[in-house]
Amino acid sequence: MEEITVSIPDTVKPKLRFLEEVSAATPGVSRLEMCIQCGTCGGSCPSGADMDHTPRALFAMIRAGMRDDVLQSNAPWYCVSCYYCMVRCPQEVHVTDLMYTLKRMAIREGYTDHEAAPDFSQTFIGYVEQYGRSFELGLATRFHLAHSPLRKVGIGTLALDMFARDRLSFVPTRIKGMDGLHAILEKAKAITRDAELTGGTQLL
Amino acid sequence: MSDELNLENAEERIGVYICHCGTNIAGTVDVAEVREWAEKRLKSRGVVLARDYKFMCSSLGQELIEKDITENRLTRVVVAACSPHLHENTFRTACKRAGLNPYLCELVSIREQVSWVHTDKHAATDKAKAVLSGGVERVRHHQPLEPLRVPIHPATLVVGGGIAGIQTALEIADAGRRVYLVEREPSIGGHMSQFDKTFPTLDCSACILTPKMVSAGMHPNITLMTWSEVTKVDGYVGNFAVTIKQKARCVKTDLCTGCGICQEKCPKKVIDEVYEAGLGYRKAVYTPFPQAVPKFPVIDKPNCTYFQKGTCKACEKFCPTNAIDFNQQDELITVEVGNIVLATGYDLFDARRIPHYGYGRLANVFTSLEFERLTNAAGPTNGNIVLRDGKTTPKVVGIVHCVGSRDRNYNNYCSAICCMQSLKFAHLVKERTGATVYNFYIDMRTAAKAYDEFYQRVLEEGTLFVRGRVAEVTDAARLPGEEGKLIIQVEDTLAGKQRRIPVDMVVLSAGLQSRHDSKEVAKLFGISCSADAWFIEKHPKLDPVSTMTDGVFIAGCCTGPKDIPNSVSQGAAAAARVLTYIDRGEITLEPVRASINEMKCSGCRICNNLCPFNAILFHADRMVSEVNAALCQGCGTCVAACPAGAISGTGFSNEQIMSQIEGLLLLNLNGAREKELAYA
Amino acid sequence: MKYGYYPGCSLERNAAAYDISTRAVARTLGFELDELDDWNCCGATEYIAINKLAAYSLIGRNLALAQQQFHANGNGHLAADGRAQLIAPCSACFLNLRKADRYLQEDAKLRDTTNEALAAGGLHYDPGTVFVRHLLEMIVNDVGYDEVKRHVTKPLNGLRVASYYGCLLVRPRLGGELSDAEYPTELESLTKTLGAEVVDFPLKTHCCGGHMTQISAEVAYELIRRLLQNATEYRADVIVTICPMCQLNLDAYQTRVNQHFGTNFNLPILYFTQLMGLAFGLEPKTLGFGKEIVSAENALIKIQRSPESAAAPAPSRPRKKKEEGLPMPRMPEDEEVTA
Amino acid sequence: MSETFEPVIIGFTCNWCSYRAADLAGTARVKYAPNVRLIRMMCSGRLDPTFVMKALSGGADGVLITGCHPGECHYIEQNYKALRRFILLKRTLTQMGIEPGRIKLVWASAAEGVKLAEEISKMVEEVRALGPLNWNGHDQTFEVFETSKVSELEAA
Repeated sequence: MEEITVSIPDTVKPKLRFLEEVSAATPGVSRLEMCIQCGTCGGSCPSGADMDHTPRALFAMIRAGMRDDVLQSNAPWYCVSCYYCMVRCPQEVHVTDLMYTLKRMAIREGYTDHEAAPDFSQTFIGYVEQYGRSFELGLATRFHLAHSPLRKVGIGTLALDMFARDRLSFVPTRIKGMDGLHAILEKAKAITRDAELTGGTQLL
Repeated sequence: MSDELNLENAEERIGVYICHCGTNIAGTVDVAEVREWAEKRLKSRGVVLARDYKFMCSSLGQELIEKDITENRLTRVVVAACSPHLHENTFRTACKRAGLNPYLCELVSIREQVSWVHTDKHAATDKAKAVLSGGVERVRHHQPLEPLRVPIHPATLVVGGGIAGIQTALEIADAGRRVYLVEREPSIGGHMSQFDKTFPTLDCSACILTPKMVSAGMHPNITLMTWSEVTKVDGYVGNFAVTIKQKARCVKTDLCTGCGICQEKCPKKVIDEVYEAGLGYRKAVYTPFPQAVPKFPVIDKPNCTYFQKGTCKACEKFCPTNAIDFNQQDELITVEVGNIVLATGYDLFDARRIPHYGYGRLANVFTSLEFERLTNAAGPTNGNIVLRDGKTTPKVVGIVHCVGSRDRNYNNYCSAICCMQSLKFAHLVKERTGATVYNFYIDMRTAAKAYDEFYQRVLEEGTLFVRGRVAEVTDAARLPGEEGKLIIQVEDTLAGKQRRIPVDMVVLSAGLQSRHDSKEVAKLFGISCSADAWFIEKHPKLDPVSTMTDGVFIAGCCTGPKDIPNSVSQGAAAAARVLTYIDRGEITLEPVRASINEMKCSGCRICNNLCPFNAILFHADRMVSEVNAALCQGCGTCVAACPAGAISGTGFSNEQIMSQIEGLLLLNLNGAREKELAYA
Repeated sequence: MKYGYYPGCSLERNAAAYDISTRAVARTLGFELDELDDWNCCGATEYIAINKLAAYSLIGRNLALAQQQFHANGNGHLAADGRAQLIAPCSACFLNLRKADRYLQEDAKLRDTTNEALAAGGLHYDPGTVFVRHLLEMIVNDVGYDEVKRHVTKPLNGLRVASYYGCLLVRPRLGGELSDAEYPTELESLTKTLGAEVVDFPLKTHCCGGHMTQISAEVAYELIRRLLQNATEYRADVIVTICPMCQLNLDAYQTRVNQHFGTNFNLPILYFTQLMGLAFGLEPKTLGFGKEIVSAENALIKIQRSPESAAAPAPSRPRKKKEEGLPMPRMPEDEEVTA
Repeated sequence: MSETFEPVIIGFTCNWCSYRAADLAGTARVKYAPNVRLIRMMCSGRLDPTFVMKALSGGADGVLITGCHPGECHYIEQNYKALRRFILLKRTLTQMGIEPGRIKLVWASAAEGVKLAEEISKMVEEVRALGPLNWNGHDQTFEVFETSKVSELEAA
């Protein structure tokens, strides 16, 4: 087994421990510190077999302060938001919500440049921020052009089937209150940026 | 009484003692300042001396008080130290030794409620002063009291005929005292009678239990009342009157020889949900198992063809001694006892509540109790471990720990016995079928004599252990080799990988739960339940078989999950407590009781219905109510409710509490001393 | 009865069949759906992965609009406890709205900053004023099986239906969901009420793959395959869904799953409202039939082929009752009265 | 004023649960605001509304009443009686013009030391926000209340 050298962050850095940081950035009450490492989450996960570390293992690594390894993990990006882990967890840890937190931290700290998933999310919200509604055709084309041009053909036939049944549109719908929404989202992002600068973990 | 009202002139001589408790108190509270303040400010309140001392509870500290009582003629004592729950008795006894009535001593807490919970020295010192002054005001209204004495009836009621109840009954009966042993089912024996082997010794459960059951059944001092339930409890410690409903057996026990012909001839087969855990059948007239004590069967009326349809009577026709009596009626029997021991046991967690484990949906998922019956030589399969089809021997068996335990969605606690029980199952499967066995666990808990050794043995036998809580059990095959199997999906947390393990049989080690009706039972006997509905001990560590209700004891699993050795120990411990009471012949009770001043009582009867212990009697002839001091537990609800102020409580009178409030408010927190000055 | 209605982006186009059939069913059952004016996307499962506050503000805008439109002037949308009721047929929208409302209540800091952002758009939301409900839960609990049954004119006799719930309606438990997080039974009871035959479907709350079809297709294909295989093993004629994402993944990717694994699944994936409409005697065309990629033709023929055989009751699910062997544990549904 | 105002709160605790919870908070060294002074009673059912009046008129800014959780009363069900009295009392006080936030009922079992400590600190802040209780504005009402009680005592 590979030797892991772990520094103990609470003596090295006076800042928040990684565990507390992750917990604070999760909406509601995460109960992360209550994990008893039983593996119910990893066992229940539909894509658990594909993850490099199961959620349980991630939580242990978070406790050990292994920031790099945690934020590099592919596990949050394999999360399909099925919430099995969350309802089955005997300690009521908000596993799924914690996965979202780890995604945000990984993106913010630049751990995800090679990943497709964050880009998908970015593309998705790009349309939302532009039109106020999602736009499936644009999303699929733009995302797949960037990531897997080879698969475009397959997706193409699928898109054709969808067009034939009037299930895809060529133009996105734009909401009327786009200006207001834009202002709201800009404000939210500004608050987030401030929090980043001032270390307001709870807002991130 | 007039003395009580004329406080200002009363010549009380109060001694105040402030404990340092090493640095426990003195580290946060300025003890010297409190002493000086008490000396000066509380002089007008009757304080003649104040002292502080390193450890008041030490023998030297106690001697200091004793000396002052004799030399300085103290009439009241206030000790500011730790919680009264710790040392109230210590200081009362010290007063008593010096000839002062022990109830004229008041202990106020400046450790648990001041020095240990506050950090600001100034605020803590001020609060200590306030608390002390509250104690001084209160002690002025204390009255000399004598403890109550109550005689103890020498008979005992034991409720529940499992191993804990049997043990209790035998211990008391062997000591020559009468015991009424009441059991809801037709036979005593409890859950232990359902097991095949007991861990870690693998003794045959029946072999060690049956002799005890027989002794209990034949003991001249034990009155066995099976197929019976307690319906009413009157009275109080030493003098309970308990009403027991003896359900109609429809079998004349004086004629029945227990030959079993009626069971043989009865045409009605019923799934036995109790003794066979739903895995086997019994007849409508039955004894739950061959070694049942007593040996007499009962007729299960809701399932009996005669009772439901009016014809059949096969049992009656074939009974060689004419012992069947369809006309028997339920009987109410009242017994008088001095003490009661509850040993009502546990229910198994209902595994159907976790649908993703498949119990009830997937045929070859079994509960632990079902599995006990499968392995039992007297069980439905004669001890053959087979699948639900009744014939196929499993090749791979998965045993799931912590089903319904250690889970905030169900029961938060550890059920204590499941690890060992699962190890036992693993051993039995290996021994009898040679099958591959998996144990799925979160933590192995084998902390008792020879338990971990048993774990070692099962490891050595080749049982496979997977550290991970099972996520789900499914029959939806996904991979080759899974078809027709049950698949256990789990994260092997030590390997850090998700695994799918195909098995033929799944055994769910379901947790232990309080009896479904334990809350009603607790209410019936006047004791309390925890949030999980286990009965609450008087003290979880130091008094585990007593309850807050004098004369009612608890033993075995009704107080929480435990194994057989612990249940037996508790049964014996409860018996010892009961025998101590009986031997002493009487019991002394804290004189914290309510009493009614007849002159003031208007006879409105408001208090009558408030009392949960029925301690208040109404005398219709004189139109006044009266409190039975032995029944009264001293809660004081009636005192607070009496519109005429006719009820007063010793130890918690209106005067005592009102004065304490005044004392507590002597000092304000924000530095405003007007109040104190005005008072002084 | 009148409810606020939040269709969500999917129902605008790719799940139009869901929207059309929902409105049709509402007309038959006599409840009114009042669409939320100028609603925006809920952010799906994506926005929260990028920026928490922006995600909550995006959802918050919808909640604030709903508060304005339905709570401030009530008019028939209010629940017994005074909350404005907003119906979302899409499970993801439902969960996002419900969850945001819940966490905004729990987390004061999040509430204050979200409102700070909303104020930039002239809006404000008071958590707890909007009661977000899923269409299925509303129909089952407010309309009720009896009322549904009253409108059934063409029972779906003989149609074997696998009820598929997916994830986001039943999990996580934030209050007010269906009966169970893993084995809910509402959809089965409803399809039984419509006269269809209920198929045991152990994977009914397993995941359809969600956005994995886009990100890591092979992971998704495997998840879809499991569902299709399980439903096929239980001889289902159709899978009925309550969520546009589930429908899309199982329907549109079925061919690709077949290509990938060399299987030949052919299971039409329908919305429960489409089945309701059929049972109410509405024309398939008015219920969005024809929009599915895997054709529902066979299923339709199967129902019509046994037209007025309504007299013959649908065969009840065979209990695994064995004369020999050991008895099975008693289950709650054993006592259940067949509808 | 509000910055320096330290409220005084009288707490009535049940001997079996909340007083033990306070003990436990001590044993566990849980810190809480020093503004609450506790009185031990055998049961929350002992709470005579007069005690609350007495405390509020005597200088307390708030009153905390604690008892066993419903269903866990040592005296079986007397805490329900405390609950009923509490509701009535709160109504009476409100009619007298006293903020309902000045009295509070908390269930705390013997194991809930942390909970009790949190509730105490929370209440101190709530009462601090209300400011000092100006009982003089209400004392006439209380006079009537108390004299009736006192007269009875004197009649003895």
